Amino acid sequence: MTNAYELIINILTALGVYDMILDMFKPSGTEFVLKLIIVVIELAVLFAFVLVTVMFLTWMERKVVAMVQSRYGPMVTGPRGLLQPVMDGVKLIGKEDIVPAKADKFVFNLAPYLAFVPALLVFIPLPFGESLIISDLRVGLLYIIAISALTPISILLAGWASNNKYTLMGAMRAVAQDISYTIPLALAAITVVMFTGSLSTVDIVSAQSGTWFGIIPKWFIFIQPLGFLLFLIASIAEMGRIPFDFQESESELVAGFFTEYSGMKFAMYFLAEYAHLFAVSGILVTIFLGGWNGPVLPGIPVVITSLVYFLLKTYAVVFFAMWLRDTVPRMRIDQLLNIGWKIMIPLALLNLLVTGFLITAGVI
Amino acid sequence: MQTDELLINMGPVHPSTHGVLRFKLRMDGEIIKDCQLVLGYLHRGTEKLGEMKTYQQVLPYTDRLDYISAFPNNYCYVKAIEELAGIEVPLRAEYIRVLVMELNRIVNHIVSIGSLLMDLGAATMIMWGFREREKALQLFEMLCGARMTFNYIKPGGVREDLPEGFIPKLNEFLEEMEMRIKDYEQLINSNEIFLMRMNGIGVISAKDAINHGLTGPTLRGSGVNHDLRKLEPYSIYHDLDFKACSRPEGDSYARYMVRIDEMWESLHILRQVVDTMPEAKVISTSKYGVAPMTGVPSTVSTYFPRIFTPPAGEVYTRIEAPKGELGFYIASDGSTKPYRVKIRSPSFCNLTALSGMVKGLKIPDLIAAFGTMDIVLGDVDR
Amino acid sequence: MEKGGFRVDSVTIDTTKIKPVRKTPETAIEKLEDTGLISTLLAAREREGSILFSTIDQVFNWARLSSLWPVTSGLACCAIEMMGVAMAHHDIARFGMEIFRASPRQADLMFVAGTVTKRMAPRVKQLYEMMPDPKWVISVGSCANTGGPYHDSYSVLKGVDNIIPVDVYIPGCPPRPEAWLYGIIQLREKIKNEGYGATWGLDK
Amino acid sequence: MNAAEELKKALPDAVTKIGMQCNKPEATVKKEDLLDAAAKAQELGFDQLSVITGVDYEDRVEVIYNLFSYENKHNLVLKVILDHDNPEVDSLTTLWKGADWLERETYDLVGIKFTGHPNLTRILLPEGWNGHPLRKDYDMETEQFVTIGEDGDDVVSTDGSNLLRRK
Repeated sequence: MTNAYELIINILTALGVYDMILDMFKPSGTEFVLKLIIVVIELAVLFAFVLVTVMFLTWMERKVVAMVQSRYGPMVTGPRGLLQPVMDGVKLIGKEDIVPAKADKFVFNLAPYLAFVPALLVFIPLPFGESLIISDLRVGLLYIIAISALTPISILLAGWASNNKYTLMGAMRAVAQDISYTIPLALAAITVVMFTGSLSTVDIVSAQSGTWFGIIPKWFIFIQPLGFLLFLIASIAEMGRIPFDFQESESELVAGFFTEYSGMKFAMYFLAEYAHLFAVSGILVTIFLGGWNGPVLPGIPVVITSLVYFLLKTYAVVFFAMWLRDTVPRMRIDQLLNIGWKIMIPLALLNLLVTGFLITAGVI
Repeated sequence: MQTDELLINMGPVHPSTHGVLRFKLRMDGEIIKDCQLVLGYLHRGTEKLGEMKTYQQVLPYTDRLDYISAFPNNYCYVKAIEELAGIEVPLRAEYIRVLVMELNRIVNHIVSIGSLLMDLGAATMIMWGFREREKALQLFEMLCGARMTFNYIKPGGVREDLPEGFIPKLNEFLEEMEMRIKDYEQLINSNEIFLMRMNGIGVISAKDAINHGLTGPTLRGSGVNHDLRKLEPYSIYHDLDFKACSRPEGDSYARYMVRIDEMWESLHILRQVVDTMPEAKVISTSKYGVAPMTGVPSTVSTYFPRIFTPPAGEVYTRIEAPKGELGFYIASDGSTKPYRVKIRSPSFCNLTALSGMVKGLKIPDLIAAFGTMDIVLGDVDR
Repeated sequence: MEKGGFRVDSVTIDTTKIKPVRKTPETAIEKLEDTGLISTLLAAREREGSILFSTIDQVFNWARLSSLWPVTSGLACCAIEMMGVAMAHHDIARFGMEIFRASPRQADLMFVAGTVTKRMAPRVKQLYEMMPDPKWVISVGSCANTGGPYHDSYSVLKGVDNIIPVDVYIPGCPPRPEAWLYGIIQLREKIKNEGYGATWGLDK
Repeated sequence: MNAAEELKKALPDAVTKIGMQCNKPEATVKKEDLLDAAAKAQELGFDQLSVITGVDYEDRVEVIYNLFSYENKHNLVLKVILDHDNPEVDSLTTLWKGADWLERETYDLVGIKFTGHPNLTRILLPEGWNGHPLRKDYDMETEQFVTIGEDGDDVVSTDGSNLLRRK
């Protein structure tokens, strides 16, 4: 078993229905239809998972903020306010969809989709657990970094098409920020690739299985602490969260690049933002925190335990991001770029050099 | 590289203009080339209304000038009338006045620092601050039944004596506040990002600050150690032990730190006031007052005439309000209504310097510098 | 209804009390009416705009009342109490309302919190017009309701309902946070009983 | 010797009258000599211009400047008496930058023109507002409305039909 497709087939086989279904398609030579159906199911499950996760994340965000600020957070709608995100979603569906008179209408309507689709695509090579992966791409890490880099295009389109000065400034900031932080992000990730020799996310996770001395798990965070730190900072900048939330920066640019969006299109950005948050946290877990690795529990299928470990770790990272948001102020855009270009990139390069040297010398 | 100038209208409805101020910015990319302030979106004509109402009727309007710290407004107006009419104020009333004003100073600085941090993107401080503010407001509520617009200090004294159980509750608050200010300092003071945002932003030299007519913490942040409570001690301030806080740097961080220091000083003052408060009546019975009704303890508020006529004349009185120097000019023609009421509001005068301070900085700096000016639009536009 | 329009409260009609006059049905229409379908439909239409939408209405109304995002627009003294309501002690986040949107495009509710001066009035109106439907307005404090203490002033608008429709008025100067919460609950009640047609302007 | 007397001694021609404003020394200055008197006062150490007040006395208009010396902790009040129908006086913006807005405000609300002011426009009320509200003869009956013009600036008119919902 390497991916979710095979997992589904294995489950069907175990249930004894796979051959039956296959027989239905085989005579007419249309096995590809079956293949297609399974892939569609996979993607539907992924989509549903992302939607539910995003909803849960918005609720969690509000609860975490409330906790830090000694408040309750949403309480009235549903038990402990759990239905709040659903209500927000339904409400946003029912809102009037405003397109500003002077906006570039086609681009304005297109941009939210361009933001949302990459946020979903990032999940494709993300290993949620043992064999719980849509597709184990051989260039998985590269793919993730490339797809993440698509987001600024959507932001730029949105900022430009809205024909509003605040949105334009927000978009410009977002692009500058994304460009300068994708580099340290990639450089930090490369050090890990140097160990594994593979860009595949599955390989990276399996390289982290096992322990040293039976206690310390063989996670890359312990071999690459500096790389981890750089990746963490860069990924928070990529997510666009406080202290790096310049694309939005409410107190300066009203609502940043999506100031003019209302209703469902605004919801798209909302979804994309939280999907991105979850995806980036997942990638961080995959690369540095051992992915779905964890102690094997007897009697429970690895598929389930690994999923639980993965989600636990990811939510821990997500919680960290939310916690950070509540404690620190926002930086200034030029300070951010300064740190990106003058500190993060040289450090990442140095880290790369030292790691390469050590590997060649055979120290680690 | 030469680029086109960008004109940006910030406000009147903008999350970080603390109300309805409007900035007209001429930008070169992200750099502010020219910052013009447009005021008056909250101009309610208080001064004209002052001419149309009797002396006592004007009092509630003063609450609504600087609505975050209304007690000093009350007090300054009342002090002007008292100076004009020569009304003697009982000592206990003065103690209560100072007590509520210093409490209000703490509240004001909490709100000021909180909204500054909120503008910088850290919403936690304001939430914490409002938690303590709520406790102070409960004290105010005990005192006069109002949370923000008190109308409590009146000519000749204060409206009511301290209610039962006020002092113990106040002591509790003071103790908690001490802990909380330490919390705030821990949360903010040494935060690297906060320092990056504040240090060296919006610098104004001492000479410029005086020339611009800056007052209050905004002036003291520039190293000018002038505090009207020290320079022209009014009420009972000459009996109290406190120091005027100042910082030499003149940047946003200095102004912020002055506010934190002042909160400590206010706590110190409050302790002294509580310890040394004399027992006496709280409203004047001289000249304009009427002797208390029989059977009523002398500490209970007595009747003070609703309508009275101070002698003709002019007076200008000023006090150190939390935001700076608050002044009331009253011209009386001997009738029941003031002939002219002029308000010298600290926010208005402090704001004069802003556009010079932010030239060449960026929008986020404008917000940081503006946040440390601590203005309230009700006070600016009146 | 005049152009620009103001909202009419939806009328609640108890359908059980509507009884058609008993008369032997003759024509097809009369026979249909005899079944009570038409009168129920008419009543529902009166109440909800259309019977088809009544269930959807309830879902949407529930969603709308549960997630009222206010626009960040404080005008004067009441704005400080607005902050007070939003902060830890009173915490309107419990109603899912802590998401203060700075952009009116993403807001559902406007608190007119404070004195509306002549100079500010067109901006308040513009802000209201920028908000997407369905939208609600709560007028807070004496100044926004009627001009309040500043009624005599030369530069103050005598009530914000002169320029935009208001759903709930909260009296006070400024209203206590408890009064705000009560006003918010009143608005929630109002939204609960709103019909599809009423909020979307289909009944015109 | 208080500050007003000192000023009188320094500029005997400019100061026409000295007295007290409650407990603050007050010097009434000829309006032509205000700038000199103020400069002299600044020389004497009065470094803070606290407030500028304009008062309409129906037969005359008075402008009152409250000065304060941080160094000596002295107060000084300067007063000029102006013509009621055409009040005009020199601007003090060259001496105190803080005078800028205070003078604009006085112009806006009382209608006193400050010659030499770099940007004497209305500050609290929108440009184009009819009348100066703190004058005793201000027309309180006519309602004036504001609408948004081009570039977000205000346009004043007495017709509120495109602002108000119903008449």
